[in-house]
Amino acid sequence: MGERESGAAGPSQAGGPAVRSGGRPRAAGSGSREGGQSGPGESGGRGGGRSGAGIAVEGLTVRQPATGRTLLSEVSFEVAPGESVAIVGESGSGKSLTVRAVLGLLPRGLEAAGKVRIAGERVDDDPRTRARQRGGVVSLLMQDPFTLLNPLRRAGRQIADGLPRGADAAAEVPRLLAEVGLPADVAGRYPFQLSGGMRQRVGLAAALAGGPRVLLADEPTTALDATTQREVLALVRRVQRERDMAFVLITHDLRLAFSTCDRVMVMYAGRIMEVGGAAAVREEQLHPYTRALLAAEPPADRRLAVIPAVAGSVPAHDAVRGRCAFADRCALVVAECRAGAPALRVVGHGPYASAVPGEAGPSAGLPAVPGEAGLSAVRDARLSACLRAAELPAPPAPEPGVAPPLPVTADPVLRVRDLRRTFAGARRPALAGVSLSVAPGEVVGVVGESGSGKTTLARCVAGLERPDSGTILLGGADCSDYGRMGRGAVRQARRTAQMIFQDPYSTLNPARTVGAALAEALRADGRPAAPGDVARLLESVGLGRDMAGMRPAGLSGGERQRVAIARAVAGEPRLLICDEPVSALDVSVQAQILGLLAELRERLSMAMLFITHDLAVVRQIADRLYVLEAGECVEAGPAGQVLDAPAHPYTRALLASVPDGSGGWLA
Amino acid sequence: GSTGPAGQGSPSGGAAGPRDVLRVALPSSISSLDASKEAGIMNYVVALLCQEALVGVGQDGSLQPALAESWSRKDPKTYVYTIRGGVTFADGTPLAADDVVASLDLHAKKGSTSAFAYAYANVDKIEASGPAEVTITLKQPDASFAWTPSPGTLLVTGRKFIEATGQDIGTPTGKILGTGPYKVTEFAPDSHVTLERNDAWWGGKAPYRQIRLDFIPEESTRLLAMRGGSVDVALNVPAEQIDQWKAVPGVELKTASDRSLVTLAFNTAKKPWNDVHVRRAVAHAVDREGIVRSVLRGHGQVAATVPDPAQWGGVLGEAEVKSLYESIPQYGFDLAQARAELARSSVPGGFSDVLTYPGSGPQLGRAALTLAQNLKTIGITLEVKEVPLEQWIAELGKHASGIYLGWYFATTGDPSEYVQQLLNSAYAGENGSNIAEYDNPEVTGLLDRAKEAVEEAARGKLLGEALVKAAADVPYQPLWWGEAATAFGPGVGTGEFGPYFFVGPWAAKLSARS
Amino acid sequence: MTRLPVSVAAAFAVLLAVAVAAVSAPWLVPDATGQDLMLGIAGPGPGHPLGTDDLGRDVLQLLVAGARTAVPGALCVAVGSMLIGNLVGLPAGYLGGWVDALAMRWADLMFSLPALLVAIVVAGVLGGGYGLAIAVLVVLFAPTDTRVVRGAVLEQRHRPYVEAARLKNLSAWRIMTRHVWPNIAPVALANAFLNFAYALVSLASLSFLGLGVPAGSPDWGRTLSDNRTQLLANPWAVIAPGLAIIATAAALNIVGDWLYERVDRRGRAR
Amino acid sequence: MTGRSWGAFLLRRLAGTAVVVALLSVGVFGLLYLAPGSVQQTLLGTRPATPETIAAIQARYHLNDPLPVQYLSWLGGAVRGDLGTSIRTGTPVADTLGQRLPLTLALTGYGTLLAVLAGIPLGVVGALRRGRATDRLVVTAGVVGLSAPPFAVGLLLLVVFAAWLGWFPVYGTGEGFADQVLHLTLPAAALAGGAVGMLVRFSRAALIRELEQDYVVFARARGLGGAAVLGYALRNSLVPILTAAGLIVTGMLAGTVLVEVTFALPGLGSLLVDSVTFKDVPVVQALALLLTLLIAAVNLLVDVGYSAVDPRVRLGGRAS
Ligand SMILES: Nc1ncnc2c1ncn2[C@@H]1O[C@H](COP(=O)(O)OP(=O)(O)OP(=O)(O)O)[C@@H](O)[C@H]1O
Ligand SMILES: Nc1ncnc2c1ncn2[C@@H]1O[C@H](COP(=O)(O)OP(=O)(O)OP(=O)(O)O)[C@@H](O)[C@H]1O
Ligand SMILES: [Mg+2]
Ligand SMILES: [Mg+2]
Ligand code: NI
Repeated sequence: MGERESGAAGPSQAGGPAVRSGGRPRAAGSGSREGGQSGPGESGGRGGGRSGAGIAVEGLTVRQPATGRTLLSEVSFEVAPGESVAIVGESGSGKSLTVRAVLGLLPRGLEAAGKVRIAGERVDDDPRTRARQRGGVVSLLMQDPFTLLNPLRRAGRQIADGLPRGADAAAEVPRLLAEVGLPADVAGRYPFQLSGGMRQRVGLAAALAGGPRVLLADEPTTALDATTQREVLALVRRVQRERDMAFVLITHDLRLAFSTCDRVMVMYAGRIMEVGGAAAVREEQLHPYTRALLAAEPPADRRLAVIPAVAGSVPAHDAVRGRCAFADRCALVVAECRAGAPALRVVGHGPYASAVPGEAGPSAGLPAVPGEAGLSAVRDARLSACLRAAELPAPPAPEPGVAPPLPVTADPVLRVRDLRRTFAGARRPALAGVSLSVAPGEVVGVVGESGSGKTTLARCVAGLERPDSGTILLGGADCSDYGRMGRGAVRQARRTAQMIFQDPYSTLNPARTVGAALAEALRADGRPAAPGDVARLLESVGLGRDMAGMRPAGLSGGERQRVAIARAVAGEPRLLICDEPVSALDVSVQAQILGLLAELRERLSMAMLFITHDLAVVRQIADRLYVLEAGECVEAGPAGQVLDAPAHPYTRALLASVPDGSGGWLA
Repeated sequence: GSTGPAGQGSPSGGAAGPRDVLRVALPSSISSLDASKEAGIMNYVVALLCQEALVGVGQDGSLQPALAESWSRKDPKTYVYTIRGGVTFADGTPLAADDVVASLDLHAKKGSTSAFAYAYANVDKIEASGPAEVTITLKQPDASFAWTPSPGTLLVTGRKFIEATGQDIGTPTGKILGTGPYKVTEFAPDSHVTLERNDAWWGGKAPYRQIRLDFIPEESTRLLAMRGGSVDVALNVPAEQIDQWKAVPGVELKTASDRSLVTLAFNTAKKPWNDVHVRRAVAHAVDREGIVRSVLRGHGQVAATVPDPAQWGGVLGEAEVKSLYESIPQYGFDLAQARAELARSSVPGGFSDVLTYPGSGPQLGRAALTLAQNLKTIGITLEVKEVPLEQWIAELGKHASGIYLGWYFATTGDPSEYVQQLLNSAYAGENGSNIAEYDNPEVTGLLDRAKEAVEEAARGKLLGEALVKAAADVPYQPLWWGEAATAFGPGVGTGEFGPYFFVGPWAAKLSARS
Repeated sequence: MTRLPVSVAAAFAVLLAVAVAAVSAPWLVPDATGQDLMLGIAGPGPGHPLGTDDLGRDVLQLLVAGARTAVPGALCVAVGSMLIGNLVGLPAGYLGGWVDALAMRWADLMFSLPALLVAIVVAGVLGGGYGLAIAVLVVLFAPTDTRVVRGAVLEQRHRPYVEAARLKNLSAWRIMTRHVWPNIAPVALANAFLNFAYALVSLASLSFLGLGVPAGSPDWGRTLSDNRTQLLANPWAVIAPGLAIIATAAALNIVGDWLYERVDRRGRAR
Repeated sequence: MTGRSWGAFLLRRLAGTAVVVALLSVGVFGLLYLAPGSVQQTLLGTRPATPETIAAIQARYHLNDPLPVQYLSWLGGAVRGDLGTSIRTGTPVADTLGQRLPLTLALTGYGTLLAVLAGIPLGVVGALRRGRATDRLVVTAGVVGLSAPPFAVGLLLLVVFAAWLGWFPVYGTGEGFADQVLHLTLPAAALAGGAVGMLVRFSRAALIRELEQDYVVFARARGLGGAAVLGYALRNSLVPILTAAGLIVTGMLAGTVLVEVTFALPGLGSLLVDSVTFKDVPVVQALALLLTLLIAAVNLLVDVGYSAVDPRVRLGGRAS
């Protein structure tokens, strides 16, 4: 690909060109010289105004007047009918704000500026048109299926509420339900009587009720199981194609974006970093940030020796004003990067700039709108906000996989036999007889869908939950019921096993300083707790000693998780129970934490019970795997074996639902 | 529900002509129509519109014929009453001697729970000695018994009514039956009473067809009600509000002695109050003039002794009363003397005590506060505490405190009533009325002789002597004789008004005012 | 740092003034209860900006001195009920089980009683008195605090930081006092402010019925109650103590609400 | 909820209420026993009494029986539905309560109605205009309402509306429906003051919270009209508002005491005050019973309200 990136970076005007969409047959070849000269909506010469049915955003800026903060600046893009664009970025990069600003539904206290056209109509200065357009022209699908429906209203009526005036609800609601693959009787049910996936489908039906021509979806599947996620996304895409809607998908998962959308727009700290066709970006990233992001996402198909991680985390928009937002974390930074904010420029026309129909790229799954070669070409225009976009070194070849360490055969540090637990009022047991063992120094992964009992297992082992039956042996001692153990035995068990939790925001006591928390942990584990010891502990998890004086409120999610890890390993336990320790973190931070855990394991020769729903993550860290389904262990074995040659259909389904970045994934 | 007789005019009459309905606001509620079942004063105000006694009280405080045409004291122990003829009860049945006997028996029978029973403790026999004659025989001679069949301790009702109604007398269902100018049509305890005119009243035709008495304890509400023209008569207007009532256009305010006494009582059986110097010191520290002037707005009289001068009617002449009162030793407001007395006492450095007063008597509280302030300057700390009326009464009965505020309403026109109750050592001890536990054999002797006296003048002399003697020991420091202010709204006039106005069928004495 | 809203600033000013009055009343108005029987009741005039009551006491001085009676009682109620609420609610929420069941049945029982009515019955039956009224209100208010504290504890109890502390084998007492409590204290404090205001109003109501402070005390509720017969003669003697009660209670409510909102916002912003 | 679980729920509620009533009646009995003063003294007042009279009164009211006997005889009567006879008025307690209950219920109901009619719309306006001048006005009014003791408000209303403007009568209950409404307006308004404050606070906070929820944003994004979206949010804020309403009704029952005293209304509140000071045990006991039952009924209504409003309660789902 090296020769292609030398493709001339088109001269760019200040003010940042908008990403043009269809209806501009010539733009492709000329490297969009006209970029920024004319407003997107007025672009004439478009047959039948098809593009008028999409959205065009130019110079969108979102500010919070009360504090004077800018949260989003100079965001420009277009989406044509039938086209799907993914907005990708880590938490806080401004994805949701972009979409909310387009809809005119910013949270209270925020203000937007810039031009927004929906279906050809300028709406940013016209709240009435905007209100009129919502539902009928543009609609939104939101992230959390558990909160997006009115809990007190039957599904059918909620769908009917969005129907255009005069529509026949009795006929339309079942039709919409059928369109999203739900039986008609769902209409009579309340949201709490539906599963998450069904709720999201009802949400989709409700969003479609007004017959919108533009559909915006803000992480519509993040809260769903991997398997459900795939089904819902496939459904959304199918409906979008059938209705020929313009579609914007927000996600934090680059591979998911590649797999589901035609084009990808990468955001960072409230700015656009890179734009390009999905396949093209997957092939070659023209911004160091995109590269770092992709590199940090662990692959599901092989185990890496180290996951490349960039230090630090996403800054606030204003913290990196007047320079390249990524400069501080960039390995390729030069002085100019800090001299001014680099504009988003056309860098080349991507691998398909000169492509003609029929000459499909390596990615066979790339959707191409039949008969509209030009359009497809324009879509592939590559833009990047990196000064050095044209001179970036070639991306390194994918790291080869490494084999997991050999199994240990020593006496297990943890042995669980036939563990059962049923919660009061639950229909089925959370744990229905799980047995497993963890050898010293071994990392054992536990995977499964949401609700499969992973957390319950971890909490039982840690003694936070009392199992109904079964035995738990920690270091040989029976720890099945902490209530019946002596003080000494409990202390011994606590020193043997420690745990880290999922949510970095509530894992630390907000009222205590980091130093106090760690000193307490050291004391509790019978270690010296002088300031020097705390500092050493902090350093062992990659934090500065000055952090001891801070309170959790001042820390980022990654830093909090590091403190939590430090607290857990203060007494050098023999077993560390990790309940989804990286699920709530951005990929870049996730990579850091995974690296830290691997390092600690080496240094302390600690065993780990690693719980996650993410097969790619578990692949990177676990030596052996247990697969849980509905409280039962359906498959177990060395990680490589289970993931490469799954024996159980459930495991296979799990594996299939991991996005591989290819366009064929949804099929 | 309230239903008046059918076919009558609109309840609250028109602008022209005298009103048909009289609306009265009472300052406290009553829970029973039967005055012998409750301790309140307002019960009489209602009951006396419907019921009468054998003898009545004239405006001068003397006994007058009422249901008894005449009476005589045949011997020191025997009273004979001749019943008036042609009197009927409100239900139409004629009054007979037997009804009177039954009414008397309510209180005089052994095991009576009536609050009037004390007055009949000395009664030996009651009988209808003729169709229109009732004879009462006493165990011991008692001159003041003449007052017992007066409205304070007797309200005549019918035997049939008593037998039919039983325990329900005075309740909303049982109501009361009497021979008076009005009869009760509706009674809602703590809310209102509605009376209807008894056209067959022997005394003539009462001016108002209907009287509605509302209980409005909240003073400002009552004032606003008068201002708004929704009441015609308001009883017992508080002294501190008198100016505001006067300011209401058309309202006429009449004040008269209400035969009440407010007195400080010192428990002579309790330290340090058993020391006469302490009692004198405190007595000297009371600014009675100041209290009457400010707390009572001048609507009261500094009390020189226990009975109000107006209570001597028929016992002593006006001049005799005057000279008697001048001879009673007084302890005027003089802090220097108070200090001197205290210095001579067993507690020269002062002491502290608690003085309670009933919540229904805020003026008592204010008086107590001024006393407390004065006492502070001589080194005595007096904590003033407001307590509910019932608790205050209970404490009066226990005789356990050192200092009390006593508050008495005379039910008769007889001067001996409270003189006996407060000074006679027979009434000392728990539940006795002698709350000072005053025990001076000399005084008690004088009082016992007064009871037996047949001659009114002799009785008066004995009582006077007792009062003078007792004053030297200061068991009580009388504060004031109360005055009650009654507000008459526009349209209501009253010719005569005095201390005994409400002792009798008072509403019959009202007239329209233009 | 966000700027203080005007209303909150005003509320703090009112509370400051009341606090100053309460603390320094003996020096500010040493002779507040001084009577002037000659003067008696009078409307506002020179020397007496708010007039005098029927004992000739200066209404303004009574008000200033009244802060000393009205406020500490309500404060006692707020603090007392908060103490009980914390002492009961913390273990109830954290330990659960029978401790919780017992505490909640107790709270349910108290909630099925109308607080003010019970206060009236008890104070009325036992003859009133300031201390008694306060004690009764403390007992009646405590369940609210208990519930608030317990609710807040329940919310914290399953947070990982608490569980991590349990995993460190810290004693339940230590976890409750050192870990959970500091995080719920702001909620309890905010609630205490609201209780403070409600106690002020309740005590004034009891005084109004003659069941609160002793006669003659310069207490707002008492002054209002004593002078309500003077509504037309010197309305200020009624309006001024009424305003004092309302203004103080309102200020407390505003501060309480503001604290709550801050806690809430902090909770949501995480 | 199925019929069976409804039955169980009701049964549990009833049992709870019975326990409360039983505890309360013991408490009240003991309390009245402790109280200074005695029935015979209040009956006789400051008048002198002969020992015979005192003995007769004590015998009549069983005052000499040991306390447990007195209590049990009361309890026996109460269980058989005989609440006894008032010592103070001599009327059957049930009659007395029956006469006064309508007024207190009317007052409480009217007050609640006024509070709901004023409080909820104000709260809604505040929430919709959040942070603006209207909102600040609403919040301030609510706080003042919450901070104003009912008796003070009552006096104020009396002076302004009855004395100065003369729009309403000063006291009494009136005859006939329209007249009664007129008579009860000021007392109900005085009573409603605090409730309005509470409702404003609760409904505003609840609505603000709901308006920030995802489903509201989603509804707006789907193009639902302002009224429909407000309907969504309002329905969801009903649960906290119902909770507040329950507290309000209970609070009002207590507030009636002060208001009934101020406006000279013969309701349960003034009866309680009078009976308590009189040590009229049967009446106080019956009142305690009645008020507890009323509160239990209100709480039950609130719970029924929850299940009417929230299908998760009704259909046994877990409210998240
Ligand atoms: N209501 C608000 N007030 C102030 N700042 C806000 C508000 N909403 C979002 N922000 C800030 O704006 C930035 C962008 O937020 P946004 O929600 O768009 O991020 P995002 O990319 O959607 O992240 P996530 O993946 O976590 O949803 C963040 O830094 C966030 O803190
Ligand atoms: N405290 C609890 N009370 C009742 N049910 C519970 C409780 N905790 C978990 N469950 C139920 O037990 C089952 C297993 O839950 P668990 O949290 O162990 O699953 P998980 O695999 O960790 O899921 P996730 O990936 O969503 O975290 C679920 O059906 C859940 O609803
Ligand atoms: Mg987002
Ligand atoms: Mg889990
Ligand atoms: Ni009537």
